[in-house]
Amino acid sequence: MKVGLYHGCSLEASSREYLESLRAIAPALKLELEEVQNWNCCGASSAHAMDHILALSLPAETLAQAEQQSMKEVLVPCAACYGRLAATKAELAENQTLKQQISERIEMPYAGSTEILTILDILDKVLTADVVKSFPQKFSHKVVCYYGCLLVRPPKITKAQRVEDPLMMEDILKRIGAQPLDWGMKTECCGASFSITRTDLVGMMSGKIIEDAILRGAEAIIVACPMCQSNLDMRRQAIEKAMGKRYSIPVLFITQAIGLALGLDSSALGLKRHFVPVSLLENQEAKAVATGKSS
Amino acid sequence: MVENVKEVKSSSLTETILQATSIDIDRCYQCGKCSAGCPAATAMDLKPSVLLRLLQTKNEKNDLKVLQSYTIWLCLSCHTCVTRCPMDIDLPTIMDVLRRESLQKKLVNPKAKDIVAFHSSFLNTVKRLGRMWEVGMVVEYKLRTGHFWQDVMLAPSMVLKGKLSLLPPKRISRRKLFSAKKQKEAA
Amino acid sequence: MSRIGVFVCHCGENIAATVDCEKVAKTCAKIPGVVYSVDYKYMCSDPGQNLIREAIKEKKLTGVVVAACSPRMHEPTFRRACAEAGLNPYLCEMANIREQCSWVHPKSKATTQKAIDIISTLVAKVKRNRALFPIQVPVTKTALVIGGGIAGIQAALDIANSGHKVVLVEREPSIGGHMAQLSETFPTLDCSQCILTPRMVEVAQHPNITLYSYSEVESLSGFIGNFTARIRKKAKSIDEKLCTGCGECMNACPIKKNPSEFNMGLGTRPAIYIPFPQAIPNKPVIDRERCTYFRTGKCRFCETKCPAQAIRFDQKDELIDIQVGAVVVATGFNVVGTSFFPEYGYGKYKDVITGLQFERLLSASGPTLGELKRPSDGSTPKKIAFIACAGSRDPAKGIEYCSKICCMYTAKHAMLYKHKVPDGDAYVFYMDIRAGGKGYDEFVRRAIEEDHVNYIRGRVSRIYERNGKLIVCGADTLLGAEPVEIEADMVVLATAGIANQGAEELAQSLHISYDHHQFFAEAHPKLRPVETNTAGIFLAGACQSPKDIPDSVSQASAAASKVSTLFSQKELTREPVVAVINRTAPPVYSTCVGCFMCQSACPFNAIEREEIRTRDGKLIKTVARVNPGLCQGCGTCVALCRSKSIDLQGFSNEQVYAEVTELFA
Amino acid sequence: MENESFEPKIVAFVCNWCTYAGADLTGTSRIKYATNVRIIRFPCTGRIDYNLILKAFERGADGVIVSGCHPNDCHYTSGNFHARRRWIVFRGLLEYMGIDPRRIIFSWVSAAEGAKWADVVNRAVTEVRQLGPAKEFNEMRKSQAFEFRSV
Repeated sequence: MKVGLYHGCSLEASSREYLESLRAIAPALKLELEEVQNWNCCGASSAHAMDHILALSLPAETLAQAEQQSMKEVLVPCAACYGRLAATKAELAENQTLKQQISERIEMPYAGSTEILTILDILDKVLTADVVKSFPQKFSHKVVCYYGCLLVRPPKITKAQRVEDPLMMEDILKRIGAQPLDWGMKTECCGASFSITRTDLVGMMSGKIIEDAILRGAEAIIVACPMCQSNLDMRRQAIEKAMGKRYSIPVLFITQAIGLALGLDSSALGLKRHFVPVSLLENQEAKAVATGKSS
Repeated sequence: MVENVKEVKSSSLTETILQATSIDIDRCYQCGKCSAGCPAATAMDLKPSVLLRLLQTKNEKNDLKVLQSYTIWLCLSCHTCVTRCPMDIDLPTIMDVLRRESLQKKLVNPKAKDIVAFHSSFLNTVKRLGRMWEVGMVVEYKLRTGHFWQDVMLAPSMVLKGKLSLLPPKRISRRKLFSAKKQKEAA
Repeated sequence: MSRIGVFVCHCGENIAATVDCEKVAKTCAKIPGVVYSVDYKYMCSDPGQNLIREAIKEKKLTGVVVAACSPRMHEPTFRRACAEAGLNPYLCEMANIREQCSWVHPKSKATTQKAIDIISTLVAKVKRNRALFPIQVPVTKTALVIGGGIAGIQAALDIANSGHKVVLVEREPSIGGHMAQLSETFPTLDCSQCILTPRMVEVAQHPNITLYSYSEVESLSGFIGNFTARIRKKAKSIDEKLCTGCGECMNACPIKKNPSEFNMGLGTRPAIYIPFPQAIPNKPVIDRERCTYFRTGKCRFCETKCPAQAIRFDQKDELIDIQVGAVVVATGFNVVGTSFFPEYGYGKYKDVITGLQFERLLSASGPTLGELKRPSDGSTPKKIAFIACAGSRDPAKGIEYCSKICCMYTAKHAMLYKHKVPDGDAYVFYMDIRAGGKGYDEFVRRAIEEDHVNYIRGRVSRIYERNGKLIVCGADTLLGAEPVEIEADMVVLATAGIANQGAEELAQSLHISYDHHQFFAEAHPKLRPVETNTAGIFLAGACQSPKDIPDSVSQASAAASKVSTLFSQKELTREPVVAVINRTAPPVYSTCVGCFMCQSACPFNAIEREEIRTRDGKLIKTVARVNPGLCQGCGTCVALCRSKSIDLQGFSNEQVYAEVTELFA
Repeated sequence: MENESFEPKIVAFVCNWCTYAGADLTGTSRIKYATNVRIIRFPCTGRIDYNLILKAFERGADGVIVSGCHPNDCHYTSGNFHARRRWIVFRGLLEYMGIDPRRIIFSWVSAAEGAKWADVVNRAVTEVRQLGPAKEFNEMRKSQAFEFRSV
């Protein structure tokens, strides 16, 4: 399956392991990724707070670029980028005058014809039973699936069926042998854009999420959003300060989990880039370490 | 011939919001579900439902309270409130309008200056490069706020893990997208 | 030559505020044929009506147009006034210049002009009105009551006690409805079953009442005084005459773990069952969807155990046609599932239950015999949260209206909880407390002041489970909307009351109106609250809108008294708005060519064939004829008639064409 | 597009049980709408002879609203179905005659839909205003010396 790819800024920098792992698993999933050329930042999470037209222009330009490359579908693995692109597409589809105005601003025709897909949409399509059959091993771990905000909300834009209790990620992970656990923080906010400005708030909000994951006996938290991943992983110090506890549970991108089932090595999946060591991989016996024992 | 049923004091913020977004604040019946579910509520000076109540009064003093509040900068746009709101009131979009108004009228809450600095640094970086470059943005943010020591310990390990790139990405200017904003600011 | 009188009403300020009534009267005086035109403050008042009566006599009026409110409001009033003055009442028409003019437009010349236009079209019409005479029809003095809840029971008993026959049809195997499921009732806390079951017994024993349980009304045809109802008696799979209700069959049934409808899924019942011990009739039915014999063709354990040999596996549904003169619809309500409230986790967490389920947990006849235990582990909840408006007043995901009963039953639930678990904590999350009613507010205050229930004003955002506790995330809007988190053992949702399933289909088969929530519509929201738009069909109880027991009972008695009033007449008079076929002198006899398109279009089978014969019996032609007893006056045949031989009295072609022509004169 | 100040004349043929009652509810609820419409009451939409619509155009109406009970809700069971079926045939005839079918607004308004009635009227006025005055019928009549007879 050939599909357009707009990975955005984070996947080139602070969350580059997400892109690395996506590229690493793509061949096995028969996924051919064609990058959107000359793309720009989607503007999340600042543009909409400051300037409405700018907040629409940035994603519109990228979408217009995808249209010029005649992409029918474009995969947006970053949930924040997905949120901005989908919101822009929805708003411009409703308002023809605004659409015209934005098209003039970006100096490119914009039709709004490209289908915008999340990583879960794509994985659901390509990770078929046939494909999984050829996987060398199973990712047989107890995990919790963390969706955060933008994969499901606002439902008018994401068209999520079960906005309060989504199951798409669980469904995908079951196919590779994982045991997803039910928990209470699937769609709570991690604090996202306050990573730098209000690290203390992020510590508290992300802390609640990690605390619940540990409580349920999860070995890892699986995410599909670079902002969630970096808050839960990189901001562990702030989290531990807020909660007064230490946690060692790793936070994996869903693509990394699939990579592990494919038997790919940790550097190919960028696991070494994590701040919290991912102890699940080589050593299955090391499971216990990950389940929240203080280290 | 068709009478305009809705009459709102034209100067009020409620009217500004109605014009910009066609969201009718008077629909809010103060159930408090937004405040109950807001992940940032504990840090807010005005809880979301209280903020809506202030807007409903269409009173200048209360409008000022809203524009000077810390709350409008603490909204994470997580959309929990609107997803559960029984009246379908799109609070995140209202917050966007309020932030822009607050900036324009120079009423930004002092506690929010870091957040505004972050947004400005972010957008400046995007303006210069078309894309995000964390190092560039963070440097600008630190210059704006004076938080020189924040996350200093994090940076080296980020570089080691390949998460920070010291060189900016290939430059693809997107200045043209910012032009309107510039004009507005100049005006 | 027509002599028309125009009477323009100010309706106090209701019309005069936006319409210049004086100018209207003056302008209308100039319409050709109008000999008298006057405006007056209240035309419906006695002096106002007198004005009309006097004018009819003095000016020798041949027609009257009263320009006032909607004819749906006061047409009978003014037609009566005309009749009193000796003018045929059907020579009086109303021009609706209030509901459809003064109330919907601002004060302006255009509004006044519209009033004048409306009046002139009706003047044009009334000039062509003919004197008509009401039609007399007989009354069948048997009432059909649909639904055997408290409203249906009350209506049936009242009608039966006034000496008339009643047929009571209930869909479920037993009468009793939701009231039978309740534990105790507000505001007096008397036991629901204790006050209800004697009434149920009375129904069963009343000589004037015929009860069809496990039955549904399939269709209704005819009209006031003369309905024919078709009732489907679903196969109970037992011979009711032989069955003694001993219950041996239920003990014998191997399929015992079926969720009990009566216990709202919290208990179980066998496949052959009596819904609850006090059921009326107290004889079981076989649930054919669950019964092993009906599913696999083997079992018949109950048959072998039945000492009366009353089991009938081969029984079929029975269709019964009955003649009735009036119908009381009392089909009740339902509570909504909370699947559209995923944030509250109903269906996912066992200890999040609905109010009706909580009633069953409290009830002495319930699955726990009145002991309060949580469904998940049977422990006693030490901390409980009640959430009001779970589904109500939520246009986004639920229903926009207020379900009316929840404030009161939530207070009752919290109070009963405190009585059962005195050391427990009860929290009520509410938006407003709507406790209008005798002793109602005092009841809520008692819950707060005496039983120390914690009322928190704010809607709950979400509920999730952690360590066997339900975390309830709310906010206290009276404390600046500060977030509140309660670790509850159990949560009770006051789910919205909605129309019963099948309400829409029933309304359609009865030809009564309903609103967009499928609640049945009353004829007038204030003045005709128990009547429907269809004459002879009345409403009682929560099928009209959510209601508590006292309201349901009063409405049922009101409906019953309407039925008794109807039955007190020997004959009914009906509006003469019926179709007629024209007849002319020989040799044409009628322009009707006998195509009988009208016959196939008529929804009431009111069109018959009439053979016109010579004196010696030779057939000249066959034409259509309208049976005025059956014709309801819809006029579909008129629009369809190719030779324009059929016309509708009161809305004749001549009249309506004159109206249209006048409008653009 | 005709000028904005053109006030179209619109006649509404409505049934007594649903739309007439609905229009009464609009009044009871004090919902405002355009004054351009004149309502003529019928027992049922099934009673509405479509020659009446032609008559209205002949006499100078710019638009016609036909409104009754929702499907399945007819007080007389099926009158509104007859009206709808006839409308489908009649529409073809109108087009053939050169009358813009957009001048006829067919809708269902129940006794409970006061707000919807105001909406139907306001929308009809806006749409017909955009179409401009109805000249088709009279022009046709002039050119063909045609007179429509009904009674």
